[in-house]
Amino acid sequence: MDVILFLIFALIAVVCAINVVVQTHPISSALSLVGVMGSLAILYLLLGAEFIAAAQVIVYAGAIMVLFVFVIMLLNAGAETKKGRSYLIPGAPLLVVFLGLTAYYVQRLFPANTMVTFGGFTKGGPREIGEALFTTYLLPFEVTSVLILVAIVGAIVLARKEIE
Amino acid sequence: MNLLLTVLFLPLAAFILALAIPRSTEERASRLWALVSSLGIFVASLGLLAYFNPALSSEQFVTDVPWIGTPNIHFAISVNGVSLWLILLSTFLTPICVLVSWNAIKDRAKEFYAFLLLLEFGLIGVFLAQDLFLFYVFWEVCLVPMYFLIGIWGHGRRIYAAVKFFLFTMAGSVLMLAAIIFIYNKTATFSYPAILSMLASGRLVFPPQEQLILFLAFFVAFAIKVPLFPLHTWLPDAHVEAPTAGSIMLAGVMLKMGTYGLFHFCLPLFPSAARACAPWICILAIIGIIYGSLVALVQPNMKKLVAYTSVAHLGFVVLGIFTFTQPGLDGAVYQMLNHGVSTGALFLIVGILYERRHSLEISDYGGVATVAPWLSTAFLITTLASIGLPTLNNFVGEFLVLQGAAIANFSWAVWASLGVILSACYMLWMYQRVFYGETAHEVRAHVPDLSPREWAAILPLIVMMVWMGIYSQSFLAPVGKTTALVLDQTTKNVPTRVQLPVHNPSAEVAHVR
Amino acid sequence: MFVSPAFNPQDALRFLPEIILTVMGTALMVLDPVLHKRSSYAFGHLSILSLLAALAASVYAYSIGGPAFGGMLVVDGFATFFRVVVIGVGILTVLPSYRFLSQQHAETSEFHALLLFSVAGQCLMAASNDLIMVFIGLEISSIASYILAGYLRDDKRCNESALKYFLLGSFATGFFLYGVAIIYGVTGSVNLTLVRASILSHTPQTPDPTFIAVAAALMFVGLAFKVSAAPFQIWAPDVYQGAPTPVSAFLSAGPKAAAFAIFLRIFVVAFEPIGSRWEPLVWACALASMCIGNFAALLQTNIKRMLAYSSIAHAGYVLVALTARSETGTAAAMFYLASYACMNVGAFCAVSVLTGKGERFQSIEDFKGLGRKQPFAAALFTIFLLSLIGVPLTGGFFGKFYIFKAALDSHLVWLTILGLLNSAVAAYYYLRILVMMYMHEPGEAVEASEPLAPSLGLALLLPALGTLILGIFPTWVLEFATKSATLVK
Amino acid sequence: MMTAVPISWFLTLSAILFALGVAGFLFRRNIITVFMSIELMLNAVNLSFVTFSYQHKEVAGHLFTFFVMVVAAAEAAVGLAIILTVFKNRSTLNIDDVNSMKN
Amino acid sequence: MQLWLIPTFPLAGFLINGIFGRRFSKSLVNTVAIGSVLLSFLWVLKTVLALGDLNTAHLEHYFTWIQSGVPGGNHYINIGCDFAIDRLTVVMLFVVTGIGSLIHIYSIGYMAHEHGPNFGGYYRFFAYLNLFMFFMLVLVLGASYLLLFVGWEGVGLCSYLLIGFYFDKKFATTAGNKAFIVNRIGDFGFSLAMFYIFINFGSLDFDKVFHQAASAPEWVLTTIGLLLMVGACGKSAQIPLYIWLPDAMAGPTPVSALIHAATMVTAGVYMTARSWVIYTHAPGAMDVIAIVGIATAFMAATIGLAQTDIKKVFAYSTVSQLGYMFVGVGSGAFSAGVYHLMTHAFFKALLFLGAGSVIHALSGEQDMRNMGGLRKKIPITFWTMCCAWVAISGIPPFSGFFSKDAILLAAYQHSPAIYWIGVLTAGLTAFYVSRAMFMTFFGAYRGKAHPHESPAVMWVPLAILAALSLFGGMLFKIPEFLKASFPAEAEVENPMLMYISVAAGLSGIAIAYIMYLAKTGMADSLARTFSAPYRLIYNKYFVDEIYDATVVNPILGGSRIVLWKGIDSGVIDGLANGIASRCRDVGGILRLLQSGSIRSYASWILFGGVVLIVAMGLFGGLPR
Repeated sequence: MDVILFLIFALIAVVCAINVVVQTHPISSALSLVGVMGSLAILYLLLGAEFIAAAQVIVYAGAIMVLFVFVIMLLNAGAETKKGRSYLIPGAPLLVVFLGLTAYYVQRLFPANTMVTFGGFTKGGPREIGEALFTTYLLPFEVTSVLILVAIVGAIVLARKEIE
Repeated sequence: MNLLLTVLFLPLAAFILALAIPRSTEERASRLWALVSSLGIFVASLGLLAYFNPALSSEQFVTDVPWIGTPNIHFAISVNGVSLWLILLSTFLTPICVLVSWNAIKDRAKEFYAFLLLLEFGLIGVFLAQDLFLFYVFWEVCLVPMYFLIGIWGHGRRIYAAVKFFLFTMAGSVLMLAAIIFIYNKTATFSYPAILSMLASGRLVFPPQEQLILFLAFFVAFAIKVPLFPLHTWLPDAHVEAPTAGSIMLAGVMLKMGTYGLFHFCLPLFPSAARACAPWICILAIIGIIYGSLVALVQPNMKKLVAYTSVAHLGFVVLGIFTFTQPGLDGAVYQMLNHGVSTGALFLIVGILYERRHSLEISDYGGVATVAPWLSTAFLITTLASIGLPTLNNFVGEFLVLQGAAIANFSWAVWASLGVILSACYMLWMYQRVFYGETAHEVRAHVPDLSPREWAAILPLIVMMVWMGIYSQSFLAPVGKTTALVLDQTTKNVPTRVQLPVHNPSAEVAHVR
Repeated sequence: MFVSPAFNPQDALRFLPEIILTVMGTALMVLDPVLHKRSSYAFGHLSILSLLAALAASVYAYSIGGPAFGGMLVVDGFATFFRVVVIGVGILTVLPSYRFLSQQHAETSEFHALLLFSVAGQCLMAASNDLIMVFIGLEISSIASYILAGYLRDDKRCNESALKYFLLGSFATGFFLYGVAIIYGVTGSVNLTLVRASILSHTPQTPDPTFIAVAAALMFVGLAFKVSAAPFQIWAPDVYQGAPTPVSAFLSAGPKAAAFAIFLRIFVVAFEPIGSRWEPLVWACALASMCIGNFAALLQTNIKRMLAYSSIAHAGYVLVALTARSETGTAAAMFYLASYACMNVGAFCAVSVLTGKGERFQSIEDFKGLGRKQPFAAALFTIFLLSLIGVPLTGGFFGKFYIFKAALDSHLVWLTILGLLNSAVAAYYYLRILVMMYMHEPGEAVEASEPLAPSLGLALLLPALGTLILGIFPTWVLEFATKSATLVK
Repeated sequence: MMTAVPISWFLTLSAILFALGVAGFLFRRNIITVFMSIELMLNAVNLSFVTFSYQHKEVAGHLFTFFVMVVAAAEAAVGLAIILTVFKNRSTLNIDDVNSMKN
Repeated sequence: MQLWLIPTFPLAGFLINGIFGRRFSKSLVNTVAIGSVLLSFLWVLKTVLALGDLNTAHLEHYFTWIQSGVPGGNHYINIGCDFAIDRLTVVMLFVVTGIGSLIHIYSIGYMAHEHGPNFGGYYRFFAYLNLFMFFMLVLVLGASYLLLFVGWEGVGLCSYLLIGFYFDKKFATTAGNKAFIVNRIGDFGFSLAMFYIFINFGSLDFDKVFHQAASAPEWVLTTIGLLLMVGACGKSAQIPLYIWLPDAMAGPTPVSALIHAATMVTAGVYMTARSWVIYTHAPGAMDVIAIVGIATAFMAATIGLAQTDIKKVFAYSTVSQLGYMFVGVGSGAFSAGVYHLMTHAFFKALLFLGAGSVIHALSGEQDMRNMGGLRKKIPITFWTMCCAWVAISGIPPFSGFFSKDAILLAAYQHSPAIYWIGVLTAGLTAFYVSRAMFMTFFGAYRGKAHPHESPAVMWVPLAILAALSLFGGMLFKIPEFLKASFPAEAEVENPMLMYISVAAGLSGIAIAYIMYLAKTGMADSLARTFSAPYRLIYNKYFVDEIYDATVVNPILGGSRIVLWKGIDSGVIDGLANGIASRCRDVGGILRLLQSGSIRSYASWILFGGVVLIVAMGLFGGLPR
């Protein structure tokens, strides 16, 4: 059951991710990315990360991707033109090596006896997360606000109208 | 008030004050200040001479102030019988440099004289430093003012020459820095006397291979500075392009940084490596003597010619040092001083000629003796000193060096003596072409005889040439003590023997008891 | 007030510099509508004041040092050292930006606010002992830096610089994060002390060092990117060239110092047990950085670009200290970064003397005759350049000396020799600037240059003094660095 | 335990997604798509974090994921603003056109 | 005894004239110059008279000149400024100061018209002459090899200065250079000899060296002797280093007389005689000296046969006569060598001064083909020169006869071959001197200038020298005087040998008479008949050309093309610049990484990352 669930959504995620890469039109990529994120949210649930799954859908697939789509629309970005050189030749072999290595390490270091079952971990709910956030992770949490502030200021500075 | 510190820091103070001279009064005020202050420094350094005890071989006026805690660096300075003279040489030549630049330097005079004083500071520091780190500091400090002196006030290809000068020296000195650090890591001190006493007591031993590498690191830095064949090519360029004062200081004192380093550091620190390498170094020195002379022979440019003669003369110094004999070392030291005086004078007069005729090409001259007899006479005396005529200074040095070489290996003396023949060839040939012959119109029109200021610059040098040539005792007495000490160290500090295989000097090192 | 078990009031005091900077940054923007009409310099003054306050707070925090927020932060000598350095860099960035911003007619309040935030992020990095804090601090600093790099939004080069910095920075951060994830996966912790303990433990759970090594490699990508070490240096020339000059100054020193701080913490604390694995790698990166930086700089004509390459090379020198894997090495890296901050920021400030409106004059040729027209600026620039070359009596020399001493201590003979030879190569391109300034007649740029503004003069003088003090009387700083090099493990 | 999924599968998926993100960065020319590829990489990392969190049976990984999301959001805001300014100045979104500074 | 005063007088003269001479009148210059030399002559006289028989050397120490090391230590060098006087020195002192004084006086007349293109030629000339006297006296008085070397080099310097006296003339300065440099080559040997002496004997003082020399191994002494001989060859113009002396005639004639005939060039002989202890224990070296001497004597004499420049004839004659002296010392007849040294000083100085008088009379003409018949026009010169003529030709009882005979006698004992060549040379000598006399003073006048007799200041010294040439040999029996100084020489009387050499001289004169006075066309037709040998000797065996082609030009060209342009600029600088430009090339390649494209940058980052992962993960680190 879990295996089937995993396989389905993993497949969706991978296919969508491939689509992100192969589509020439940014809007298609954006929508595929949303697909990836959605599938990941399901997998998060499988891993017992309820809160993160929700945040994934709301923050990531929702807010952030909307922003992307919005900008794509705003700039009226079309399909990209095929000019300049392709980085397939240096990039692809490197990627294959990278992937191969990572997969090899994963297989070697995480033997099949560690299994994930749905419900095997249940502490990923909002309550536990919240508790952690306001105790152990208080400082990062507070500091994150600065990060957001910076982002806001930055967006304002950069997107402001021309200087008179 | 510590006399040594005074001598060392007076130039720095003078440098700072020179910088403070207001721009409006620039030229006159700054050159006057430079003259007054450099004369003052000279007088102060004479005090050093007065209070120096020539009967002692040890370092004198020892001043040791902790400078940096970790690593343990001290501001340790002192004087020995050799550095004493080199300091005096620096302080003696600086006022002369000021005098010779009097009218030649109009542009940015303030900076010029300031750099000259800074250079003096660095040079004195190099000869005084008794802390390896401090030595390196002064070593590099000298580089900067000279770089500017060449680069700003030099002639046509000055920039190339200045950069070449800087990079050649830098490339060598970084190796020395590495070696210094290595020694520190081994001994936990930069104090040179402390290291020497460790060596003497056997608490510190450089194993053969290590000693050889360290020696080479020091040696390359010094050899570039000397400059020893085949690392000499920066020198002709630097000399040709440098302003007169720069050439005088460069040839007169800066080159001695290298030979002093060889003498004062390389020998006592790495005696067995030095001895093992000595034959090769002597061969290089002899090649330098002959090679420098031969190349000087065919130079069409006066300064370049004199520069190549420096290669040859410094070859004698290096040869003398690596003979490991008392006369050789004495002669080498004496030759350092001689070269400072006589080559300084050569550059001075070439500079005077340049100031008049605006050319350094030998072919642009001819018949100067007719219009400027005293100038010619002065140059003749200098020339004769430079080719080692007895009764003038170089003879004494060359004699001792060659005698030392002959003791060490007679064939060295044979080959090196060839340089003495060649020196006559190139110097007299140049003298003939510049001063003799029909007087060209341009020369007649533009080359007056010496002015009183120029006399003031050149007369002390000539007096020194004669004095040093006739009564060498007044100079050699303190030198002998120090050289004897160094010689002693090179025989005593040899717990392990470095042996070089005959065929390949850099290959493996055998350890032989 | 909500009191968590991980919090006590003293933690807040240890966190004071960041608080001050954040609050003041926010205040600047709040004050913008009020102050903007009167004097745009007011923001500069304010930001300097807040930086000074933060400086004081850092010193104070050191006096009550210790871990804070449950080990998230560690306020020790090391952290304080880097806090002081990055705040110092901040001050030295504010000074030249007075004139720069008015010259370019740019807004001042946001600039200073972003600068303060960025410095706050760097302070956080310096003090953090937990990969979460490292990450967040890094991001605060980076995001603010991205914006600062593109601050002149109408300037094409500026945009490009910001875009490159941003995209590549995020890309590299991705690798870093992946590394963090793996660390978390194999050790179950992101606290550096715990990571180290886990690696050192001898239980069945002891992670496979190979996997730690892979994580270290991935994190190395992100960190090396930030410190612009080879082979991840490639963004630096473009970004430094395009960014506004004071920002270039800031980027080349502040984030770099902070990134090195965490670099050191991570590699010397957490990954120290597998040091023999990463040492050759850092060795190679150090050498590559020195070589790439120095050799590529030889041919540059744009001075900012050249300084960028030089900063790559200097990152290489610091990596040499890291390679030494010793406390001396750490101290040497600290000292070097302090003197590097002085001389490099100073050099960029000197560049901004000349660039003019729209940053027109950036060529090395433009410095022709500066020594004649602006002797003071040229003299100070000379000090920076000599320090960058590594001439004694400057901080640069002593730093280099100390680094190579540490390297030789650890028997890195070849690295030392190659590094020193590299510094001889480097002398060439620094000398070229000296040649231009002193050995040529003034050109168009110098003739057009304005007299030195007092703030800019100060911006040159302070780092020059710093460079000289570090070169002549390094004892105090050195002793502090040596004392602080013992990191919490 | 037929239904259980080996943890390495999740990690492999994460690696694949990360690699695809990198591939997107390398092979796409549109700046926005490139940016999205970065988001893909972050997502991949997040999956790893959550997976490891499961393995360790604790929430630290979740927290990290949470912060990554926040950062991603902030980056998105700033990044898109930067892209906007680039577009305003150059009227192009082709990443290869943004190469006025080189060598 | 204040020996130091002897050289100091001329030195003072040099300094006074050299520094202030420009403002002096000519008479003041004369007073200073000649006064100083005369004072020194008088002081020599006083000293000699005061010192008595001088069977042992009288030594004076003034100050330490060079000192290295500690007394008794290894390689302790202590060179004092010591003067010593013994009988040999006395002879030299008298020759130097006596003839020096005469020539100084003569120069007043000869240089009277000197104003020339050069600044203050007059006072400069006298200053140089005085300086020469100083160095020559140091050479003679010095009590160690090094001090001798001081004078040795110093006289070389003065020779250089005086040869190049007319320094606007290129040939003159070139000749000066040549003299100095060739002398330097000789000094090369001399200095090596000194080093070798020091190594073996630990000192350079004559007394110490000679004290030990007798017990030294022969090969050491032979080496030293040969090296010293190289020095002597340079100074005394022996094969192969004689080439400078003929060129040295570019100087004013009094210089030729003083330096290049009477005093300086004989320094080699003096030095060899001084080192007799070494040589007597190194017979091999002696043989070499004798052979070199006789070869030089003969070769120079043949060259002298064909020269037309009057001074050149006498110059080659000098070379030849110096060869004789070498034969003398090389045969172990040191006193004979010194004897000939003295008589040669008389008659050769006279010949030169006479030639100078001729040249003076003809306003500078030196080519004998433009002379002739001058015996009527300048009779005093003619008659005084006749005295030298008979002296050099070895006609008894004039001075040359005694010394030459003594040498030939010794040579015969040493090796009859040398004797026979010596006799032949004597004939040649008589021939070419006669030839010069006939061409100059007999026949019809062939020149254009109007000859006039020289003033009294010139002919009075001529007359004195003439007297010395005639009777000096009889008056000053040097071998007797020096008997104590040198090892006992076998007293051999062989009248036959004497007759042969006298006959050779007479026949030389006779042949010259036939060829140049009786049958005037004969010389030319002989030259045509034997054109190849004639050209060979006329062109001095092409020795200068050979040296140029084999030594000078290869060195110059090699230095310029191979060393300077090749090694210095090409290899070393090329290497340095090559490294620099390779660095720049590397920089250029590295720059290419910076394509400006974000995606390429990302590729590099990926590349770096993958390499790192591979390296760290797979291999556990790079090899150290």
